[in-house]
Amino acid sequence: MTTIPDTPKPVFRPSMLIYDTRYRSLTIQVVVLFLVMAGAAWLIDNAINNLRALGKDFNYGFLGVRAGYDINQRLIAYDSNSTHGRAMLVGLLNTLLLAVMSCALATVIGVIAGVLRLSGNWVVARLMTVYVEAFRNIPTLLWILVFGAIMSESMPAPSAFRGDDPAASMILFDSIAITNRGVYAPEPLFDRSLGNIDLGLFLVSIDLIAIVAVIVAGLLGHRWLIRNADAIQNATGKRPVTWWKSLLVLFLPLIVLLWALGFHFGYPELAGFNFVGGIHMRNSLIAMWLALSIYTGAFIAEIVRAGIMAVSRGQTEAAYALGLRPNITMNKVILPQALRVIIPPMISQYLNITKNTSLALAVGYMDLRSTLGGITLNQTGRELEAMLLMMLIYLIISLLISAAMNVYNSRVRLKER
Amino acid sequence: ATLDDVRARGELSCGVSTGLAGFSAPDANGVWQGFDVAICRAVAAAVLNDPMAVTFVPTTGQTRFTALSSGEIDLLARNTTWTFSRDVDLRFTFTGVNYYDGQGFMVSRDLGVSSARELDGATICIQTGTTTELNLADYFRSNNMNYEPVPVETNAEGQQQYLAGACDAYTTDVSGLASTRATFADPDSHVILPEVISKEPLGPLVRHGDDEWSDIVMWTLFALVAAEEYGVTSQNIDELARGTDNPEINRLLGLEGELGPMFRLDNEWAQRAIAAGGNYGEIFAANIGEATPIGLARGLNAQWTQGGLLYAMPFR
Amino acid sequence: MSDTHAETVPFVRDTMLDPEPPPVAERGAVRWLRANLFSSWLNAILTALSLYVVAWLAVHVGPWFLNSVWRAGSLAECRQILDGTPGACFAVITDRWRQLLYGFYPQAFYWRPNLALILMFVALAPLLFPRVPRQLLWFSVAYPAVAYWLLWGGSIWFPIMVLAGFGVGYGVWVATRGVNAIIGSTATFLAPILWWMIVAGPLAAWLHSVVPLGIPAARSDRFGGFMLSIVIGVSGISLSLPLGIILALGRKSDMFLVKTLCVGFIEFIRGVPLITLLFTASLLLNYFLPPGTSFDIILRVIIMVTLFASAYIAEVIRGGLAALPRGQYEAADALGLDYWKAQRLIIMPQALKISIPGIVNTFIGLFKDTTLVVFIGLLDPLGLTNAIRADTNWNGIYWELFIFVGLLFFIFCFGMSRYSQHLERRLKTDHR
Amino acid sequence: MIDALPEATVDRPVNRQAMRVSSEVAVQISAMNKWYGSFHVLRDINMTVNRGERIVICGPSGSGKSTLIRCINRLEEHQSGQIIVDGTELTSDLKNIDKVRSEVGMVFQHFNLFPHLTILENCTLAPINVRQIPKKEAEETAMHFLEKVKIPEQALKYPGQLSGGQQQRVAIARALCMRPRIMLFDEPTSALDPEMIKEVLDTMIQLAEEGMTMLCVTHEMGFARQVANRVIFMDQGQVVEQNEPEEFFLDPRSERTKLFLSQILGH
Amino acid sequence: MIDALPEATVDRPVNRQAMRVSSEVAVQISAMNKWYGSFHVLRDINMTVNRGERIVICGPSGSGKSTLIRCINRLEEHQSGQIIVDGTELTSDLKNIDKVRSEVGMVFQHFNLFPHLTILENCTLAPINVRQIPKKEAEETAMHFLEKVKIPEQALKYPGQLSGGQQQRVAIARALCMRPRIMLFDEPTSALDPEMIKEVLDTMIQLAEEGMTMLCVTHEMGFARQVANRVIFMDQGQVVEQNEPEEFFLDPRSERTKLFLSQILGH
Ligand SMILES: Nc1ncnc2c1ncn2[C@@H]1O[C@H](COP(=O)(O)OP(=O)(O)OP(=O)(O)O)[C@@H](O)[C@H]1O
Ligand SMILES: Nc1ncnc2c1ncn2[C@@H]1O[C@H](COP(=O)(O)OP(=O)(O)OP(=O)(O)O)[C@@H](O)[C@H]1O
Ligand SMILES: [Mg+2]
Ligand SMILES: [Mg+2]
Repeated sequence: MTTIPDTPKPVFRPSMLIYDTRYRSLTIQVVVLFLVMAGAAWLIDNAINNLRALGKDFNYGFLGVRAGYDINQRLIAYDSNSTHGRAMLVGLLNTLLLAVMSCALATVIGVIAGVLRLSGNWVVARLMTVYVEAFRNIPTLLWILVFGAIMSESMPAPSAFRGDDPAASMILFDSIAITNRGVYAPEPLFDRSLGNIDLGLFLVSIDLIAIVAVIVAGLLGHRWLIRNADAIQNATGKRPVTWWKSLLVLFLPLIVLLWALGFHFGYPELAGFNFVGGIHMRNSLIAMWLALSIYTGAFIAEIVRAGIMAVSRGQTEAAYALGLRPNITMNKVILPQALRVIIPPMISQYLNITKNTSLALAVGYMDLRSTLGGITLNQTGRELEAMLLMMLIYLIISLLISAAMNVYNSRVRLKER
Repeated sequence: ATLDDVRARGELSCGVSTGLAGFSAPDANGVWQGFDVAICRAVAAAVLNDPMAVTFVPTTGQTRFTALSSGEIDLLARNTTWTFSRDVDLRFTFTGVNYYDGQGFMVSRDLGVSSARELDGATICIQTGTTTELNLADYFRSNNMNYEPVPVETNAEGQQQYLAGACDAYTTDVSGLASTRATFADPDSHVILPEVISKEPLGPLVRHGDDEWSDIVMWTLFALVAAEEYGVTSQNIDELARGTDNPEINRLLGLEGELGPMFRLDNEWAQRAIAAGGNYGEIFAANIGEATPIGLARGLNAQWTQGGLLYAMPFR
Repeated sequence: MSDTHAETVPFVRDTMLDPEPPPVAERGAVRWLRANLFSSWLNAILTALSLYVVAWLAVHVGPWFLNSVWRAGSLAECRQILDGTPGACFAVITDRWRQLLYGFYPQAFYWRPNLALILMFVALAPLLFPRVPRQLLWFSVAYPAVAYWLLWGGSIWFPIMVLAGFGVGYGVWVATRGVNAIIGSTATFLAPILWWMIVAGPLAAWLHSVVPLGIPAARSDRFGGFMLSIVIGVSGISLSLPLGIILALGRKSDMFLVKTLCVGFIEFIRGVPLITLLFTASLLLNYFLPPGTSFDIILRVIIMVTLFASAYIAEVIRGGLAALPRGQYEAADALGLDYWKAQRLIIMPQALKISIPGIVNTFIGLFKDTTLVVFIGLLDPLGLTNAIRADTNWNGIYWELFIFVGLLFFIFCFGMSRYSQHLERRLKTDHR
Repeated sequence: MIDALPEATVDRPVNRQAMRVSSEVAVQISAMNKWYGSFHVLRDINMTVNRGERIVICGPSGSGKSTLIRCINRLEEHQSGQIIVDGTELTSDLKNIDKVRSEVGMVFQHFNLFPHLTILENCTLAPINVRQIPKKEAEETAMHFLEKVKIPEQALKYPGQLSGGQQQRVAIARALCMRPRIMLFDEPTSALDPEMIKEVLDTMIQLAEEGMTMLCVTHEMGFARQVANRVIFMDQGQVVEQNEPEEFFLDPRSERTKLFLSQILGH
Repeated sequence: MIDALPEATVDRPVNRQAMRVSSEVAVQISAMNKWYGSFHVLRDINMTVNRGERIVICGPSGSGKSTLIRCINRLEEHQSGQIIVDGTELTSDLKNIDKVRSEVGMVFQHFNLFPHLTILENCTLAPINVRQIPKKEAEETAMHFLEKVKIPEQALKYPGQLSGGQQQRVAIARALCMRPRIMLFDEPTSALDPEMIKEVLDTMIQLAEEGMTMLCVTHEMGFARQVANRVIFMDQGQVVEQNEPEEFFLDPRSERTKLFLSQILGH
C-alpha cells in the first residue's frame, strides 16, 4: 500500500495543546497523570509522616512471629506455636473451602428454585417466590446471624446424647451426630495407608492423591466411552447402551483401590465433653455455608429463571415439532442457549459469595479476615500491613474468577450478522 | 495538647465497648451507663465541669486502639488489659487500674466440673481480639490439654452460644463472667470455676506523649479511689467542701494548696469528679456491686486498707 | 381440474355455531386444581411436600407468634407472663423501637429525620416522573444541603454557604467562558474549591453571628438504627452518582491512561469485600490524611461507601451508555456540540434514564450492606440489637429483634425492588 | 364480486399437472373442539385432507387458524373429537404423538431456528436424534435439501448470520430433512421483507410441485391461486367456507368471506 | 444503454431555473485518502463543489459513499490530502472542526433525533448551545423551519410519536436551524416506507430550489435526475465517473456504472 505524504505540518503553537485533537488527549492524560501522581504522593507522604509520628514502620516481619492463638478449623497443621503467616494461610484455606462449598450448594439451590419458580405448580411457584423475595430483600449479615442462631439453638447439645435414655440420638445407623456444635460424620480411614508426602508448607496424603487419580482416570474412561458411543452413533445411527460400562469404569477401580488400602470408616463417638473421631463439620461452617448458599441461591434462582425465559417458547415448539423428545430438547436446544445467558451473571454471584465469606466472623468461622484481618491484626497492631495484604489476596481471587468469566464469555458468544 | 482540644470542643470523646452489661451500655433513652462510663464522666466533670459533656464512641476489640491513636477519642475506657506490648509497642499510656481482673471459666453446674483442669477436650467460647485467647492457648498448652475454641465477636454472642450449649465453657474476665451470669434466667445453675488463669489489670488509657493529659486522667482515677479511702462520698462532699480538719481531704477537694492549676485545671476539679458519680466505691456499688444484678464482690478491688489492691497515690 | 380432487365438496356454513362451555374437566376449580397442582405425579408430590412445609412452619412457629407479649419491662417479666408456654417477647420492640429506628437521636427532634425523608421523595419526584414541574429540580439540587441541615442541625448559614459554592462556580464560568477555555475551566474548577476552603466557613460564622438562624445541632454519635442505614445508603448512592458517571465515561474513553486508571479503580473496588473498605475507613484512613486531621467516623464511612458504590454505579451507567445507539453521538457531533455539551444535553439524560432500574438495584444492595458497619462499632440496627442485649433487662433476647429488623429491611427493599421492576417495564414500553 | 384474481406469485408457469392428489387420506379431523380455558377457539371442525393435497387456510386474525394447524401435530391438545394423521390417532399416548410429529413437518412464522447450532446442525439434529440416521448420511440429506432451497453455501454459518428469507428457507429444509409426509406452514412469509417473500414462496411452490401434502396458513393469495387445491376460510373458530381457489376468489358464497376478501385484495 | 430515464419523483415541475450555481467554492477535496486500520476506504478523492451545487453520490454498498460524506464534517478523520470547507481547512484543530460543523448540516439515514427532547427542543438545542442564540429567537427559527417541512403542529411532540417520514423531516429542519451553508444527506430515505419517501424528497427538492449547496448519498434516481447538477458514481473507494444526470443515466461511460445502473433501474 502506498502512503501519500502528509500535508506539511503546521507550526506548533501552545494553544494546540488544547485545541488540536492530536495533542489534546495527550495533554489531558499528562494532566491526569500529574494529578494522580500528586494525589498518590500526598497520600504516601501522609502515611509516612503518620507512621513516623506513631513510631511505627511498614514491614511484614510480623508474619514470621509466633501467633499464640488457636484456630479450631485447620486444613493444614497449625497450633498456637505456629506463625502469623501460617495462621493467615489456615484462614485463607478456610475462606476458599467455604467459598467453594457455598458456590456449589448455591448453584444447586438456585437452579432448583429457579426451575420450580417457573413450574406450573401454583403452590410451589408461590413458595419459591416467597423464598426468593425474602432472601433478596434482607441483609446477608442478618441471615448469617439467623442461621448461626438456628444452628446453635435448635440442635441438641452433645450432652443430650448421653445417658440411658438420651434426648437425642445419632442418625443413619449411629454414624452421624447432629449437634449444636456441628455435625460429626464418619471419616474414611485406611489400614494400609501409603503415608504422606511433605510439600514443605503442608502434608498431603498419598491415599488421597491415589483416590483422586483413580477418579480422574475413571472420568476420562467415561468420556472416552461417550465419545466412542457418539462415533458409533454417527456411523450407524444407533447409539450403543453405555450406562453399565460407564458405571463399571467409574466405580470398579475405585472400589478395588479402596479395598487395597484397607478402607473403613471411623465413627464419631461421644467421649468426654464432645464427640471424638469422625469428621467434624463445625457449626460456624455449616451456618455460613447454609446462609451464603441459600442467600445467593435466591439470586441465582432469578438468573436461572431469566435464562430459561430468554430462550423463547418457539425453540421448544420447533424442537417438539421436529419430533425431538423433551429430554433431548432440554439437552440439545434449551440448555445450551440458556447457559450462555446464565453463566456470566452466575459467575459474578460466585464473586459475591467469595467476598461475603468475609462476614464469617459473625458466627465465629475463622476465615482469612478473622485470622489475618482479625486476631493477627489485633495482636500485632499492624493494621496497615494486614489490611493491605488482605485486600490484595481478595483482589487476586476476584480477578482470577473474572478472568475465567471473560474466557467463557468470549468462547460462547452467539454469532450474529 | 489534648486538654486544649477537649476544652475547645467542649466535649470529651471517650471510647467504650459497644455493649457490656454493667460496664457500658446505652439505656432506653440512649444515655450510656456503666462502670467504664463513670470514669469518662468523672474526667469530663473534672475537665469540663459537666459530667454529661461526653461523646461515647462505641468501639470493637478491633477498632479501639486505632480510634485512640488516630485521635478520634481522647480516652479509652473499655476494659482493656494493661500489657507490656500495648504500653510500649502500641505506644499508649495506661493511667492506672480501675479494675483488677483475671481470666476465668464459667460452666454449667450439671456438667459436674469443679476445676479448669478437668476441661480437657472441652469446647470453649471465647471473644476474639482480646488477650484472653492468648492466655487460653497458653494455659491449655502448658497443662497439656486439648480444647476446641469457638470464637465469638461480642459478649452477647458468647452468652448466646454458651446458653445454647454450643460450648461447654465460656471464658473471659471474671468480672465479665459474673456480669453475664447475672442476666441468666437461672444464674444459680452456672458456676465460675476457681482458677483464674491470668492477671487482667483493666484501666483507662490515653495516647503516649501527652503527659499532662495522662496525668489528668490518672489523678482523676486516684481522686475517686482516695475519696473512698477518706470517706468522701457524693452525699457528704458538699458539706466537706466547706472545709475539714483533714488536710489530705482539704488538698483533695482543693481547699488547700494549688494542685489543680499544676495541670491547668482549677482547684475544684476533684470535687466535681467525685460529685459526678460518687467515689470509687459508690461507682462500683451502683454499676457492678453486689446489690446490682451483676453482683461482683470487691475482692482485689477493695481498698488496700481492706486487703485489696486499690491504692491511691498521695495528694500532695 | 376437478378430476384432481374428486373429494372436495364446496362447503359453506349457513349458520354460525355459538361458543359452548368447555367440558367439565376444563372448567372451574377442577381444572384449576388439575392444571396448577396435580398436572403430573411429580407435581402432586411437590404440592404435598410444599403444603407439608407450610403446615410444619405454622404448627411450630405459629404458637410462638400468637403468644407474643407486647408489654413488659424486661425479659424476666416476659418469662413470668408467659409462664413456660412458648411465646415471643415483643415487649423489647415496644420498649426500644425508637432506638432501632432513630438510634440515640434526641426524641424531641424526631420530626427532623422524618421531614428529611419526606422531602427526599419530593426531591426525587422530578427525576422519576417526567410530569412533575421542572422547577422542582432546583429543590432536588438543594436537597442534600437541606437534608444535612435537618439531620445535623446547627446554623442554616453553613449549608447555604456550601451551596453558594456552586453558585460561585457557575458565576465564574459565565464570566470567563467568553475569554478563554483553559482559563475559564480552570477558574470554574478552582473558584468553588477556594470558596469552600477559605471563604465559606468564616462567612457562615459571621452571618450566623449577625443573623442567628438555626436549629439545635445533633451530634453524629447520636445517629444509629435505621436512620443511620438510610443516611449512609442514600448519601452513598447520591454522592456516588457523579463519581460513577465520571468513571463510566473514563472507562469508555479512548485515552489509554484515563481508561486504565478507571478500569483499575473499578476492578479494585469490585474485587475486595466492602468490609475491608469499612475497616480502611475506620482503621487506615487516618494514616493517609495529614497528621492531626480526624473527622467523624460516619463521614469516613460515607466516603468509603461512596467510593464503593461509585464503582458499581459506573458499571450500571456503562450499560446505559452502551444501550444508546451510536447515531446519537454522531448527531450531536454533527450539530457542533462539544464533548461535554453532548454528554450533558444528549447522552447522559438518556443513559441515566435507562440506568435508573440498575441504580435502584445498586441502592438496595448498598442499603442492605450498610449493616456491615456493625463490624467497626457503629450502631446500625444490627449493632443496636447487640447494645440492647447488653442492657441487663433484655439480655438474652434475639429472635424478636432479628424479626423486627429483618421485617423493616424487607419492607423497604421489597418496595424499592417492586418499584424498580415497574420502572423497567415502563421504560421498556416508552423507549420509542 | 372481486374484480381481479390475485396476481401470480411466480413468473414461470407452475406445473399444476405434476401435483397429483391421491385418494388416500392424510389427515382426518372430525367433530374436533378445543377450548383455551373457557374460550371456545375451535368449534366442530371436520376436515379431510388427501395425500398430495395443498390446502390454504385463511381468515381474520384470531380465527383459530394457527391453533388448528398446531393441533395437527399436537403442539396444542384438543379436548373433543378426533384427529387422525396418517392413520395414527392423536391421543395423549406419547408414542402416537412421537410418531405423528416425525411424520409431520412444520414451518413457523418466526423460523425458530436454533441459534447456537450451524445451519447444517440445525438440519441434522432431528434426523440423528429421532430417526437415528448416521451422521454422515444425515448430513448428505441435509445438503441435498439445502441445495433444494438454494443455500448450500451457508451450511456452516449460524442462523444469526443469515437474512430472514434465507432463515425461513433453512427452516423449510430442516423440516424436510425428517422426510415428512405432510408439511404444515403457519404464515411462513408474514415476518419477511417483500424481497424475501418471493424466495420462500418459490421454495414452497417447488415443494408443491413435487406432490407434498401441505397445509398452509397464509394470506398470500397469489400463492393460494397458483398451487392450492382448496382454500379454507375460517372465522371464529369454525370453517366458514371451502372451495377451489378459482371459485373461492371469484365467487365467494358467504358474506364473511366476501368481506374478508374485499379487505385483503382491496388495497 | 438504459431504456428509460428514472421516473420523476415529484409530480409538479421542478423549478430548475431557481437553482443557481455560483462559481464560489464551497467544498474542495484534494488528493484525500482514508484508511480504516489497514483497509483503504477512500482512495485519492478529488472533488470541488461550488456554492449552490447539488451533488448526488451513488455506488454499490461498501463503496465508501458514507465515509466520504462523513469526512466532510469530520465525523471521520482523513489521513492524507486536504478537505477545505467554506474556506476552512479540516485539520485536527478543534476550532476549525467546530466552525465547519456549525456551517454544515447533516441528515442521517436513521434520523438520529434525540428521543428525550420534543421536536422543538431538538431543533433549538444546537442553536441555543452552539450559536448561543436566545431561546425565544431559536424557537421562532425552529418553528419557521418546521413550517417549511410542513409539520409545525408536531412541535411539542416527542420523536417517538412521529412517523418515519415526519421524523426525517424533523431531522432536516433540525439541521436547517443551524442555518448551515451546506447540507449533507446520507441515504435520507432508505429507512423509510415507500409512502413516506415522497414527503422527504419533496422537502429536499424544495431546499434545492432555494439554492442550498447539497451533497446527497441516495439511490433515488428520480430525485437525482430532477435536481442534481452532477451525479458522482463511486466504487471501491474511488470516484469512477461523474457527469450531469441526463448524460450519466443515458450514456454511462464506465462498465461498472452500466452494471450498477442496470441493477438499480432494472428491477
Ligand atoms: N395459549 C393460549 N391461551 C389462551 N388463548 C389463546 C392461546 N393461544 C391463542 N389463543 C386465542 O385463541 C384465538 C385463536 O388464536 P390463533 O393463534 O389460532 O389465531 P390465528 O387465526 O392464527 O390468528 P393470527 O392470524 O393472528 O395468527 C385467539 O383469540 C387467541 O387470542
Ligand atoms: N468504523 C469502521 N471501521 C472499519 N471499517 C469500516 C468502518 N465503517 C465502514 N467501514 C468499511 O468501509 C467501507 C465503506 O463503508 P461506507 O459505509 O462508506 O460504504 P457505503 O458506500 O456508504 O455503503 P452503504 O451503501 O452500504 O451505506 C465498507 O467496506 C465498510 O465495511
Ligand atoms: Mg396465527
Ligand atoms: Mg452508507
